[in-house]
Amino acid sequence: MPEMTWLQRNKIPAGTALVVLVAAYAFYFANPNIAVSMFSNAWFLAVPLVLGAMVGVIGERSGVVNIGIEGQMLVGAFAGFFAAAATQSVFIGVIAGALSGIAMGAFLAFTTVKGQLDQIIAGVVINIVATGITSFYYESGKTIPRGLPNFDVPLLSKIPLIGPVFFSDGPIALFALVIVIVLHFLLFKTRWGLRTRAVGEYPSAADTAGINVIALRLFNVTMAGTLAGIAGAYLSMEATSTFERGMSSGRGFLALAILIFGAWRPLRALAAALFFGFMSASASQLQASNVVNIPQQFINLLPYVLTLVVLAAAAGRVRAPGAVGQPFVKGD
Amino acid sequence: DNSSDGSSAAPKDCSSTEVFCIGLVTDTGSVDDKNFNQAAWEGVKALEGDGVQTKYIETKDAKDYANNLKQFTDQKYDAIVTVGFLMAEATVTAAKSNPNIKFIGVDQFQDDKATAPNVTGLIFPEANAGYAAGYMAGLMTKTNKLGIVLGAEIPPTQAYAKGYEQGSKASNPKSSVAKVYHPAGDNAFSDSPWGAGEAKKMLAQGADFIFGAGGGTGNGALGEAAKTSGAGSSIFCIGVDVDQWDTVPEAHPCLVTSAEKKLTKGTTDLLTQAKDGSIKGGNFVGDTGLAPFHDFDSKIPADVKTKVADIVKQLEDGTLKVA
Amino acid sequence: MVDPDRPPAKDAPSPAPDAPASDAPAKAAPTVPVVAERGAPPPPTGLLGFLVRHQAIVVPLIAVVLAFAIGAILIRAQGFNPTYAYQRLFTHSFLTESGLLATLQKTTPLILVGLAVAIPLKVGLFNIGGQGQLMAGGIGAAWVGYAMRDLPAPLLVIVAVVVAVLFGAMWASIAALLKTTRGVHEVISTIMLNSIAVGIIDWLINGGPLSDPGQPFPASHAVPEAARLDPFGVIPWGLPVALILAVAVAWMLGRTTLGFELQTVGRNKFAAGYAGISTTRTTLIAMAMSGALAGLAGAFELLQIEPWRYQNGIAGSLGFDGITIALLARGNPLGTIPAAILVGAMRAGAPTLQFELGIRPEVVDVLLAITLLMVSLPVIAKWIFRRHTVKQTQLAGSWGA
Amino acid sequence: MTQTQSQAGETPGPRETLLEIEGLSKSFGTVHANQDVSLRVDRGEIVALLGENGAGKSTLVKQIFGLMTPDAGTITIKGDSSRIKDPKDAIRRGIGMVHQHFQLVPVMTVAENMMLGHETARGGLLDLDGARQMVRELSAKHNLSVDPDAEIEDLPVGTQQRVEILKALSRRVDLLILDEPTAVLTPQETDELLGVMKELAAGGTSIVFITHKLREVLAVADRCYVLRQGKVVGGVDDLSSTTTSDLASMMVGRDVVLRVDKAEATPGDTVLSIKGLQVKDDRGLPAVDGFDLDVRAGEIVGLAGVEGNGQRELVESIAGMRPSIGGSVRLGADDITKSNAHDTNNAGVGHIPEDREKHGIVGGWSIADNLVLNCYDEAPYAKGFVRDFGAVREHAVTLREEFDIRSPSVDVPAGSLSGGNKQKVVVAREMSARPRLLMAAQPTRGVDVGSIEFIHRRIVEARDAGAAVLLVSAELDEVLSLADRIAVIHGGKVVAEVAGKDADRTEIGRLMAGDTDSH
Ligand SMILES: Nc1ncnc2c1ncn2[C@@H]1O[C@H](COP(=O)(O)OP(=O)(O)OP(=O)(O)O)[C@@H](O)[C@H]1O
Ligand SMILES: Nc1ncnc2c1ncn2[C@@H]1O[C@H](COP(=O)(O)OP(=O)(O)OP(=O)(O)O)[C@@H](O)[C@H]1O
Ligand SMILES: [Mg+2]
Ligand SMILES: [Mg+2]
Repeated sequence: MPEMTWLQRNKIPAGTALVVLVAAYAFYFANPNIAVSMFSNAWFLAVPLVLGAMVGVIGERSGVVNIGIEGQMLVGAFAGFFAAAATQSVFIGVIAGALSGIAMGAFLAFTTVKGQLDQIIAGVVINIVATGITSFYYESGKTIPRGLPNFDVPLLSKIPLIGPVFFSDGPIALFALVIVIVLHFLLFKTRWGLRTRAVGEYPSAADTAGINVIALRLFNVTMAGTLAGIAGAYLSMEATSTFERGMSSGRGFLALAILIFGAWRPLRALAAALFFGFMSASASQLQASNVVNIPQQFINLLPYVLTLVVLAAAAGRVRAPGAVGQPFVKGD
Repeated sequence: DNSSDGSSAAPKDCSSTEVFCIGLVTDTGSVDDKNFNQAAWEGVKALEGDGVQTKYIETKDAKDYANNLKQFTDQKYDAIVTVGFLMAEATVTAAKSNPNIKFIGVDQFQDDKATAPNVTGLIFPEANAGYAAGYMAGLMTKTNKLGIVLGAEIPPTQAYAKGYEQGSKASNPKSSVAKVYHPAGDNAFSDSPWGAGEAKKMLAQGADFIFGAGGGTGNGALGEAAKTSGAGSSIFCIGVDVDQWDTVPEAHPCLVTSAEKKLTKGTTDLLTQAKDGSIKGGNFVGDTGLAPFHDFDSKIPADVKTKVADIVKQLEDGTLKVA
Repeated sequence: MVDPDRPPAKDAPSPAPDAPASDAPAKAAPTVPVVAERGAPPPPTGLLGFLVRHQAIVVPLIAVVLAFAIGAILIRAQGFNPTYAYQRLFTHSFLTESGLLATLQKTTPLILVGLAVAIPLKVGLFNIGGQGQLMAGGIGAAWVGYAMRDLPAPLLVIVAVVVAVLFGAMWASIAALLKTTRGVHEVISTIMLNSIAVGIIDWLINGGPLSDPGQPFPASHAVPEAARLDPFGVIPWGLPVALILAVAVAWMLGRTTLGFELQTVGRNKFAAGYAGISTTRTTLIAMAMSGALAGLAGAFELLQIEPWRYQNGIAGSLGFDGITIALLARGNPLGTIPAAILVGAMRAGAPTLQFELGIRPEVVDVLLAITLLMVSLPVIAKWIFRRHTVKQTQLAGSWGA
Repeated sequence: MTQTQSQAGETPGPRETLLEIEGLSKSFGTVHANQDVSLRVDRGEIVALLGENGAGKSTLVKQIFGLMTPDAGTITIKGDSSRIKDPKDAIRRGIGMVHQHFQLVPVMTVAENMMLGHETARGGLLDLDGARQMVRELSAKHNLSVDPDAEIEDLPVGTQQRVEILKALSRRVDLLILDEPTAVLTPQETDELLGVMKELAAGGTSIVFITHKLREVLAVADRCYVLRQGKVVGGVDDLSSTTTSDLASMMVGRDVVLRVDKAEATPGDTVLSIKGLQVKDDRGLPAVDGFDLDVRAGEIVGLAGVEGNGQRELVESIAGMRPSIGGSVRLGADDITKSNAHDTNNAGVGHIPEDREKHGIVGGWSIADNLVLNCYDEAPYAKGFVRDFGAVREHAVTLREEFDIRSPSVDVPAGSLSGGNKQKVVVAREMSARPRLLMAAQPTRGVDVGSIEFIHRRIVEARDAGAAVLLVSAELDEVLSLADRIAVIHGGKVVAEVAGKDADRTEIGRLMAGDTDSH
């Protein structure tokens, strides 16, 4: 069988991406101001979804379902904000957010991989605990010094449309963009990626090939927590400069949907999150501009309904990694 | 902080006449929500002191309103404040079976047919506050583009929005208002990142005044405006419900004022009446208006100040009515 | 594992017949449940034996005790007396009339939504959509409850409940249809459908066709007084219904051919296909039943609790609580009953904790999470029963299906 | 202790001892999978491990490969008797293993599977080109061709097995363990593999070879050990004077009739009639393409063919598990072309599926439930929609006895049974319904000689009782010994039909390979 080029293997996604890109630029040249603001809004909303979806990608690719992303994110936002408030350093805040993410990741990893706790239960526990403690220990009236600032990436920020949308945001947004690409590369082109996919797909094959399944899962799930923590830090320190109870607002669950929408692939999940973000941006744009006279409730349903429509139209079952949800027990 | 500030040490029997007990039941929010639950609680606490005992319960499930009220009625509290319109019916029901207790329903309009004599609804003409804010924004905008970021679409947010739109049109017919409601759901008033995103989009599309009206969601919008370059010189924001200079410090760079409904004062006033027995059933219309300009006091042109003050006065005395 | 809902074999298994002309040593191995670890001695007798045989009940009980012990440390860390706190909590929830009523009122929908998650789990489906399905049921009951207000009360109640059940089932069936016809993963579709339900209902009651213009806030019309289901003493109407349904679901899963079909698909869908069991049909049935139960919960929330109308907050977070309940019950329909009572009591007592002790009500959530953790951690059972531990099935295994 | 050891100790010629196992024991619950097992393998030797299903062969070798830890005993490899921690450790010590159940990641390519665990990278990037190159070189060297870029799940099982073997050989191995590698290979593929094994042994690699096919043992092995009920019960140090029946009786502990005794068939009416059937495979490509065949009552028709020529799709389509896109299938007077699996079963079709783990049993259900998997909703196993567990259990107890299913009771999960016993569960279920048509796909794959004898006997009995039997097997010997009539399938259609007794092994082999024109 002749080897296929990247383009041959990815005809449909690449074609879709091209069409979308052309349409986006057509929009841009028709009305640069609106186009940039809407795409920026899309990306602004997509950042936590993408980061959350990456947490899911790493976990599920390693064979561990993570429905605790919501809680991990919330704790990240909480820990980050209050650490920043206490130290008056946003930098320390982000670090604290990331560390709290690691702690939550480690909880998931050790209870499920080592303790063989059911993965969904572990996720639910994380979500309940997160809601509980972030409300319980919440303190009103704390402030942080100005949130993370936006900055322009040299050269890249000058690209029309893409520049202002992706390259003049805050550090976490930029990090999210980079991490998706890096993760895609790591997952499909490196030794870690090959092993991770093997471990999530067919752990006993990985085990017999001399890979330490347990150790790899522990490492991956724990470290993935970092991204959830950073997503939380984005919410409380980059997107806003405040912590609200329950501010993750279901984004962790949406991230889960984005992850599946994106077929467990980082770049596709990015595309899915941008799609969702853009639909939200369109909904509020329609609302604000009053061009259509239908109740806002219906306009606001746009992202949810269209996601279902797109998925139904695209058909074709995407398949979860083969071993997701199942603990690996040696000698079984 | 503890619910029973100053009184938990030696709680006295509320049924006795020597102590006046005030209870507060929050909406499904907390007393430190930087918003109306907090404002009402502060109104209660203002009465603390000799012979007054206060306590609150935070509701976690909307179906617990009646049970939470019962905790207070069982203990024969003298006055009970319930916060938020969702509790209107539970409040009236409790009032009917406890005719000796005074009930104050914040944001609860009392319909003659369905109320009880011992319930007083503390209501606010939010549209007036919105009108004043819109009027001021209309005068000050350079781009003629204004934005409102709202929580869920409910009567108070609708009223703010309507007032704001009318006020801005009145002072500046060329101005236009972009208005967005958060999609309905549990998070509609706590989704600050969404609010920030909307504000960001409006600002990018040329708006220079952002009115954040929807709890945490609105606060997110204020914070975003405060971060935008030009905040305080060409970009401004307006808070809602309470003087958000005190509750949303991160908005200081752009926060010119807040469309205020004077919840704390209204609560305190009504409780004082309840204590001295002069309270009446029906509706009590609380004050609305604009909060102080704080740091912006010196930056706002004098003519703007006078025009706005004039409008606030007209709204107060009823010569100006918001349709 | 052999299904726990199944009755134990009536007679002791007959000893293995001898293999034809085999000189193999007697292979009639003693009959024991399959044990997790190697080299287990024969099952113990006496008290230990009793405990081992009933570990499905013993382990959660011990776990709950452990969880409360951990919770006590947390409460103590907050500067409160845990013994007094627990005492107040449960005295209120079980020993006062209003508290017990509140407990049982909360238990009712929790059982139903717990079942709504547990049934699809048996088929390998993860229903995150209980919330939307419950809301659909609630709004259905609100609509009919008012629109047909002239019907005689008992009939009105029946019609409202039936419509709620149908609405819930319909809402869940959308996810099922998307799955069977278009391959859309139920986790995505149910998450999306939750948000869609919220939006549509908000429109309906917020100035839309079902809204009551007499109310100064978004709400539907209240159902007529006669149709309100007042409790018999402390027993809410819905409770016996929920209990009966839990037993019925357990019976259905364990004893009927339908239950066998559902679980066969959940355990090995390829073998199910080979045996002529349609995955499409079982998916639709399971989701429809699940939605019907959630919808029924919605109907009870509407018909038996003030304000007897649909307004925000009616649904609470019940749909998600259903996941917690189902997991606490380890997917066992009968297990949803104690799980729901525990959660209901804790929730009903939370305001008292705040009122009397000043403990923030979120402590109950944390306590609940610890309980779920303790009940589910396999190590607890292993500590207690060592080599006699019965293996648990993995609920999360359904994720990749 | 055992015959083998005492003799082996005396054999002259100081060959290096590569593997030495002493007093090894391992149990699962009450099952003693290995008890006090001792054995030895020298360098360059091929040692066969024989035993019935469940005798403990796989358990034994899993411990050598570090997949399981022994309860007692030592494993010494090249003088090192420290504990083998995990497969990684085993690999480091020069052990390679081909597992009874494939250990390949189905969604990855051959090259990716080959490099897994010992990847080479260039500048952080996986060196996939290097891996492809390695696959090509290895496959050229051992004459086992595979495409490095094919995805595993798209490959026929025989090819997957080749990948497994190449994977084991891709690392330096001193000891190669092959756990039933030939179960899914065609005779030609088997011969290729046996050739590779001899070559490797000649080059100094030691091989532990597990198989149920005694012919293969005699063909390649130097020595053999026999396990029964977890114990080494014997062995043969010089296989040259041994026959397959000797080995069979050592394994089973009694005489085994390896040849199938059957009377002349007396075919009756046509039961199954297939005309121009067309079926697609999982990827949507035509797999069955204009297939015609009649099977009459009281005869066994063997369908011989190289795996992947549409047999699976044909059987699944007849069974109602896979839709056909053209042609017709009739069962007696009924048209069952469009029937689903349930109706087909009710119409009187019994089906022993090729993949028992995937289709044949539900591991989580008890043996009793599995025995009614396709009739759970019929009387007497259900009254209306309520199941009758008494009847189900009674049925199971009877069948367990009749079909010699070895298990503690009928209430244990079927998943806990050994392969051969799982197969008996399936066979028992399908035969007990007394079907008009019995389709048996690979009915004895991975099954020990004793059980093969048993299953074959039951198939012949079913025939004699008047059933039409369609036997699909990659095992040419099985087809030749059982079938009254043989149809050769190639490219999704029947390319030749011959009477069973006239069949010529080489001729059929040639037809199976698709060589029809030169005839
Ligand atoms: N710009 C983009 N926008 C959206 N999706 C993208 C984009 N680029 C790539 N993708 C998605 O990412 C997927 C994989 O990317 P990539 O081709 O780099 O990995 P790969 O290792 O070559 O994949 P494979 O080997 O499986 O074909 C593509 O199939 C496509 O769906
Ligand atoms: N992980 C396990 N847990 C429990 N029992 C097991 C496990 N693995 C194997 N067994 C049991 O141990 C015994 C030996 O199994 P093993 O797989 O070693 O047999 P085998 O000789 O390889 O049989 P076959 O020829 O069918 O492959 C069987 O009774 C089997 O059921
Ligand atoms: Mg084996
Ligand atoms: Mg095949």
